[in-house]
Amino acid sequence: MIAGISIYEILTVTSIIFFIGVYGFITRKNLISILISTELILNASVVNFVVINKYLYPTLLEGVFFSIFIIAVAAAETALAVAIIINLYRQISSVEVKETEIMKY
Amino acid sequence: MKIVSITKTVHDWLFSIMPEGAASIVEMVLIAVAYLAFFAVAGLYLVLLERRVAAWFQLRLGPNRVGPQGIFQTMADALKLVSKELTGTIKADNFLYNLAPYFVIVSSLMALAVFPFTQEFQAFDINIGIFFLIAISSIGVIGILLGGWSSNNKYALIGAMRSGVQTISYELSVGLSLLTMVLLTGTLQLSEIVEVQKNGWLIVQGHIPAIIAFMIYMIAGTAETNRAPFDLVEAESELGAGFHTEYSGMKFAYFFLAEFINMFIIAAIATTIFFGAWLSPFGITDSIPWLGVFWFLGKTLLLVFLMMWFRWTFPRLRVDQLLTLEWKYLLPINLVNIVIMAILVWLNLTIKF
Amino acid sequence: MNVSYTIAIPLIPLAVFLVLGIFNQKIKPAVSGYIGVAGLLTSAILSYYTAFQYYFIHGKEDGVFQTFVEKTNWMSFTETLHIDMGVLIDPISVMMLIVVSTVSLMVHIYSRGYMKGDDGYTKFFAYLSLFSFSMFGLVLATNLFQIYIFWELVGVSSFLLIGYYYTKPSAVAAAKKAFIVTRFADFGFLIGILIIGYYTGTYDFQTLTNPEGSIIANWASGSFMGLSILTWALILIFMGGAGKSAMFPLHIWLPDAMEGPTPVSALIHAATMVVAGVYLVARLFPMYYFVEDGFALNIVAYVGAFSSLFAAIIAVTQTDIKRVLAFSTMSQIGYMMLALGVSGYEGHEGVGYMASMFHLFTHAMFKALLFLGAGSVIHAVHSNYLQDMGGLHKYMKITSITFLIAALTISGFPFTSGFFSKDEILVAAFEHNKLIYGIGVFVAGLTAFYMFRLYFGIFWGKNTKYEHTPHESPLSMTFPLMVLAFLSIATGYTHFSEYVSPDKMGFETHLDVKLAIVATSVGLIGIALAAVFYFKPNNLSDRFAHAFGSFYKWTYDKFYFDEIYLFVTRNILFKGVAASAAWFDRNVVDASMNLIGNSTVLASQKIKKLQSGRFQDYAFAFVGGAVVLALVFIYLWTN
Amino acid sequence: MEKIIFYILAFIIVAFAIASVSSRKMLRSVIYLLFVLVGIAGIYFLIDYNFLAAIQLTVYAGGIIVLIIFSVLLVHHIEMELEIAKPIKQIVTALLCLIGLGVFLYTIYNHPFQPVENYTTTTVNEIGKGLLSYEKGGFVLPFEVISVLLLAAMVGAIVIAKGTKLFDKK
Repeated sequence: MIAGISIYEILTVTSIIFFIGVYGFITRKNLISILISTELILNASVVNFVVINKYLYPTLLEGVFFSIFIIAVAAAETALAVAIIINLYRQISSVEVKETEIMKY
Repeated sequence: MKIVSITKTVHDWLFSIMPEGAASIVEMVLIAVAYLAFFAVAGLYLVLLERRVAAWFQLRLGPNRVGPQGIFQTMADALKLVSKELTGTIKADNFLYNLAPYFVIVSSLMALAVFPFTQEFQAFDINIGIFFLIAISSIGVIGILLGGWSSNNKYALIGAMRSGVQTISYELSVGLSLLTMVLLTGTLQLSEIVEVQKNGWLIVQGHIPAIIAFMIYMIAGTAETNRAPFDLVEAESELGAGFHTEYSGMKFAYFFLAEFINMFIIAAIATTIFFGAWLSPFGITDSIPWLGVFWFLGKTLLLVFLMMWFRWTFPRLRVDQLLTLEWKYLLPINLVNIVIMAILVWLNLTIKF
Repeated sequence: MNVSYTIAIPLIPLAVFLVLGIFNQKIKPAVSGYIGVAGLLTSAILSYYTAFQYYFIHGKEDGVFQTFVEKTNWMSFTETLHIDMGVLIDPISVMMLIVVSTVSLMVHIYSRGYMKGDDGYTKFFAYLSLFSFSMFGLVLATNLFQIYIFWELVGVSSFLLIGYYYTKPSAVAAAKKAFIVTRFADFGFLIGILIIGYYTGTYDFQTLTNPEGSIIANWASGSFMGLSILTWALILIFMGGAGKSAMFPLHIWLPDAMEGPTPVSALIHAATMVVAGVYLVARLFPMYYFVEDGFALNIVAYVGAFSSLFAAIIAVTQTDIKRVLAFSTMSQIGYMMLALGVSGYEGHEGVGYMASMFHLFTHAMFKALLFLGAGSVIHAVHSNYLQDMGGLHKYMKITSITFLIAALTISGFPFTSGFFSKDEILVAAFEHNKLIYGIGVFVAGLTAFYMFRLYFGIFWGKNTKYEHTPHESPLSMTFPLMVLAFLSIATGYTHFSEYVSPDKMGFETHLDVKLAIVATSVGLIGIALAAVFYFKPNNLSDRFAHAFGSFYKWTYDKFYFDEIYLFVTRNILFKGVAASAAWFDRNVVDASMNLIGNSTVLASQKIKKLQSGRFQDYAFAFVGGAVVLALVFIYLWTN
Repeated sequence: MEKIIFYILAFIIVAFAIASVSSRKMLRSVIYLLFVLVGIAGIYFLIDYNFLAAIQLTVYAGGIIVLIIFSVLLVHHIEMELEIAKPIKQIVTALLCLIGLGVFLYTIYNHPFQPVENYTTTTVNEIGKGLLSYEKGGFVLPFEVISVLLLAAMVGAIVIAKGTKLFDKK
């Protein structure tokens, strides 16, 4: 609970981050940048979990657990994504999205 | 009660002469200045200490001309570094290049803030103290990686990569060995950990597993500060000066100071967790609380000396040996050790006075 | 009497099968032989123990043999209709346990010598164990569904063993033939089971075969084409039994099944599996007897009698010794069916039932002996054909003598077991149906004739020159021969009727001297004829064959039954029905499917440009769609 | 006081988030992301979830960011500039995101949240007990599932990153 700050302000901030992430996800052309945008989206949702838990149901801890799980999943996801990116770089010497469309055929 | 009362007096005095907001800001600034000052002075004198110890190990004198016993030597060096031109490289990413040293310094400073130098003499007694320390210490490596990459120099880049690998690997051991001790305390808060140690320092309470954890901690801690025998990051014979090859003047000094402060931090954590922080042995000076500072610094410097001793004793490892040591030896031992410690605590086999 | 331990009798061979099957490549052949024999030995000892306990100690209460059941519910459909798994111990199942375990044990021991040096030695023992497991399970089944499961398992193991030499095309064809024909018969069996389940609401043998029970009392409920539904069901079940037991129209697989290794023929196609049909009818005997005054039972009798005669005639002309034995088996099983068909239910009336079981029991011993003896001969000569043999008596004394004992037994020579069991069958037939009796006596004579034709042809007759001098088989092969020869004679002296009877009370039997003399003299005439034709080398038999001309040819070619089946399947089923169905399938069904498929492909080619492969485009579309949907819903909710 | 800190943090977060998705230098964009994450950790500190804040710092700042920096170090050269999408696409996407943001904010501000006044501090003890409790409301099963997931991800990452060398050895 932050003195003088209502839940609306925090949710506004997280919504903004979320859409910045979406914007980055769609417009960026590089796999690593897309990964970064994904992290932004994830973080926005994590903060929502935590804030709603704190402001509305302070006696429960579900929001905290969920954010811990999300962070863990994000870590796993990043590790895998980085592994894939590095492997991809070995194969085609590039991490640009436009080089990775072969699978569509 | 002298130091304690000083902090309290200052606090009361500040809040009495100005409005609350301004007072707290001023207080923050004061504390920051104090810690910065400590940072600078401690860093400089640790450098001096290192040089004297090295000389001692090598049977020579070391700096002894500037001031009595050379105590102004490093001050003079610092002055010289400040006055030097800040060179850079063309085609470097200047923003990141300039940002890198601050990462290192800020993370060291944040870590310093949580130590209980003596009773109630602690800037930030957070309830997850140890975890906070681990979290903060994992940020410093970003500065090194950034510095290495943005210098646009391949030796620097290799040094940075090595540093990244090494720090990430050894962070695990540091964290796990501290976790082993947390099993004994049942709390993460540093002040409470010190409280628990009034029944005996944790290294005594936990006896065998605690000693194993301490040994692992010291090895991993040395590696985390990138000091010999784990100084692959700046292995002079291979990489020039490693990740800070391209830095000059004060920015170089930041890295340099941060390295020594990091060493101090590692030693201070060990003091806090294993050796009872400011507690005197057998409580001989309990009646004079401000002597806690003396005990804390004394123990810490002893451990710092131990790390310097490492440096001048062991030869440097190869990268693969470094990783083998961590992943094939320290980590498994550590995991087993945690289980042993858990059993020990569960069966109440700890030693308490 | 606690019978739960009998569950181990089938489970031990199963364990052996799993061990040998899983570690097929890891186990040394010698070891696998020992494992197989040891497993079967354990089962056999348990079987004998069970038999001893049942017949002599705990089985009888108030003069009636009790039925002991140990079962667990496996699948429930309704309150009453559920499928159990368990063991059922009553006189015939215990008798079958003895038969199966004895013959199987002998065959296991025999196989250790016979299969020596074969590549698939371990595999062979694994299959044998699988078969033993299935057969024990079949024998101990508590309900129709359980018996059906093991029935099919037996079929599978038979298939595997017939096709054991799978590199030989004829063996593969024979395996497939056996499987398909019996499967076809089992189709009838399954329908029969389902009818029974539907109309009686139970599969349980005890409920079904209780003569005072509601099922037998109310058999008349519902009728179809002039017969009651239960009769149809029983006829269909008999169809399954006839398929497994190679009765007349479904017999064509059995001669070909001789492509399997000889021990397999002895075990499966002579002693155990092929009598499963008899066992099935005997198991449901009260139903057969009481439902519609035994209409289904008459079918059993006539099918049995005809098969018996038919097979005996064919057997006379065959030259492959294993085929002779195969047709002989068919003939003898027909005999058992015949005996069941003429049986009554109560007291001495049930002599046919008893005789059938008795003959099953003795036949298993001597037919296994005949097959194993034939295997021993084949082992020595490396040929199946009578013309390659002759004069073997001086090389293989033990085989010759045991074979002679078996031949005498099957011919009903006095004081052998075959004499007693056959006599009981003829007694039962004489009391009920003179026509069948006549067929029985004639078949007895024929049996004696072709058996001694075989015996003289192999061991006496012409002195054939052999490339390698034949020699007696090793002890592992002759030992089972001797044991079985002993049993062939000894089993005749059991007081069988006191233990096995349809009403489970037991009764006294006495030798009917008049009928015995008739049967024996017919048999002796057959033997004498065979001696005249075949004991010394001469051309009498060829002249006779010539005299019969086309009839001989017909018989030699088994009355062209295989060809008839082939004609029916190939010309009528394949060309007539299947070809037109295939045309319809290709040109109407497939074509419409192709049309749908092709139009989909065409459409997809048009719209696949949307599939850019750039996931960011998809994300864009997704977010855009979500936002638009959200706007729409907000608009809807706020108004 | 806290209000001011929150606004500063919010400003940092939003500004660096925008910088992160618009910077044309790879590593800078990662560093901006780091600042966003640290800012979010700051928010956690503010609402007194210290443990979460430390997790955020350890896992995100110390783990994920370092990993990403590592991959950048491996696949990216300092002189490279990132390609960006066509301006028309940027504008359309930006518009779309603004509309989406409008929808979000509209929904949020129309929902009557009922905050509960509280100043409780969540201790590590409570979190640990909740995570490992197998009673009603306990989270031990998801906890186990997550650990299995992490193991699987670790193995998968190693196998993928090791590449073809694993299979080249005959």
